[in-house]
Amino acid sequence: MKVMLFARARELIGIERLEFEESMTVGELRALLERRFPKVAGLLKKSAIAVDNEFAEDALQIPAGAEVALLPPVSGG
Amino acid sequence: MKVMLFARARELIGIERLEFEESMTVGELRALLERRFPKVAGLLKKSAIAVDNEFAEDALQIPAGAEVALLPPVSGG
Amino acid sequence: MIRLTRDVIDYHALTEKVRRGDCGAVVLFLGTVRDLTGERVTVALDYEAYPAMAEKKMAEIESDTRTRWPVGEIILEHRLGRLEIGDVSVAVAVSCPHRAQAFEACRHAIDRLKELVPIWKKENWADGSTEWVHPGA
Amino acid sequence: MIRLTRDVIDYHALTEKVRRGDCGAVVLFLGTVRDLTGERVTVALDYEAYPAMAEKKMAEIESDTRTRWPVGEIILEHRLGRLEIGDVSVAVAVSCPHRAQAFEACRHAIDRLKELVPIWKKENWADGSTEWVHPGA
Repeated sequence: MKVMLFARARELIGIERLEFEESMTVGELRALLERRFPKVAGLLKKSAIAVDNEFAEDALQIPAGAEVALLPPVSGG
Repeated sequence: MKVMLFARARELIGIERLEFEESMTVGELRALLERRFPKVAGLLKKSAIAVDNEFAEDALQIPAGAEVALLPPVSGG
Repeated sequence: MIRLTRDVIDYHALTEKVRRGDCGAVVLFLGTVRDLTGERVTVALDYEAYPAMAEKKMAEIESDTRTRWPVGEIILEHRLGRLEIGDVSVAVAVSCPHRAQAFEACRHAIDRLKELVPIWKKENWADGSTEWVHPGA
Repeated sequence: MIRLTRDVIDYHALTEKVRRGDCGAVVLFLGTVRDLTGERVTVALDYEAYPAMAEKKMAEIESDTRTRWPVGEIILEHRLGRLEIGDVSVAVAVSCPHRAQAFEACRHAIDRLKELVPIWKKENWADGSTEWVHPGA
């Protein structure tokens, strides 16, 4: 799977897109990102995760090849 | 005083402006109009009376020289 | 700002006039002539006003709306005379710092205009007959 | 109809597109860039989107709004990139038979857009610093 990063999360991590080989749930991905990037842990807790352009719950098993996105609280409009 | 007529009231009475010499209250004017023009009595009961561009209660004594208007229910917009 | 006019309402110009750097929200309402009222087919409307009082009441609505919400700019404009299907009969443009204010202020202004301003419309039905519209009468 | 664009939003064209003979009411909402946020002075905003999902969510909001109100036409358009003070960042234009419907439908659409659509803005403050806006974070 690939994970797209946006806005402050992208700036703090300094990367636009992450790639992971392992299979995992949305909740496991959250935990992995928090461990890997502790400085965004606070923002992560407030962020949504989208899988293939849909908001996803922590229990969802991420399909192989899915496009995942880390969505900090939105501020459009 | 002069009394301006509008919309259906003007069409039914067939006159744009009435003139009265006597001094009277708004309520007395209503009664006078109902007697004089029985075919608009129903519309009159639903209409407002304005004195010098302000909605007026029946108790108001109409000042000499006032501009009075008979306002059927409005439908602008 | 308020205005009665017999010309086409240039709502684009009105909207530009209310835009301000200190207001993040603009709401524009347009009333337009519908082709149907219930089952009956309209071909045109004639709008008539008691002009002096209509302008006074519109100015009071502007002032009342400014008292209730932090309005940057507000413009109410109503057209008079013969209007055809789709024509804009009334426009209310409002700017405020935030969107809830702009929606509420615009809604309030058009609701009060329809309730208080001495303007009347006459339906010109497709069968050739005409009828003044007097709600509740 | 929904659209993301990097160009100036032509809200006049959008409003013309939603006008219909069977709709007596049009409501247009414009979000514009404010010069102040609290006490801080903004000079520009940068808008970024997750485009595929933003378009999907905007299309869902259009469809949800059409389900709830008798919408004639509805257009949601959001601008991306660098915007300066007074620029229009978002426009929502709605036509309905009656005005209460048009106000409610337009308000619903912009409220949902601000809640659900993955778009973010970055403040460019007058002191040269920048800050992504993430409400509640």
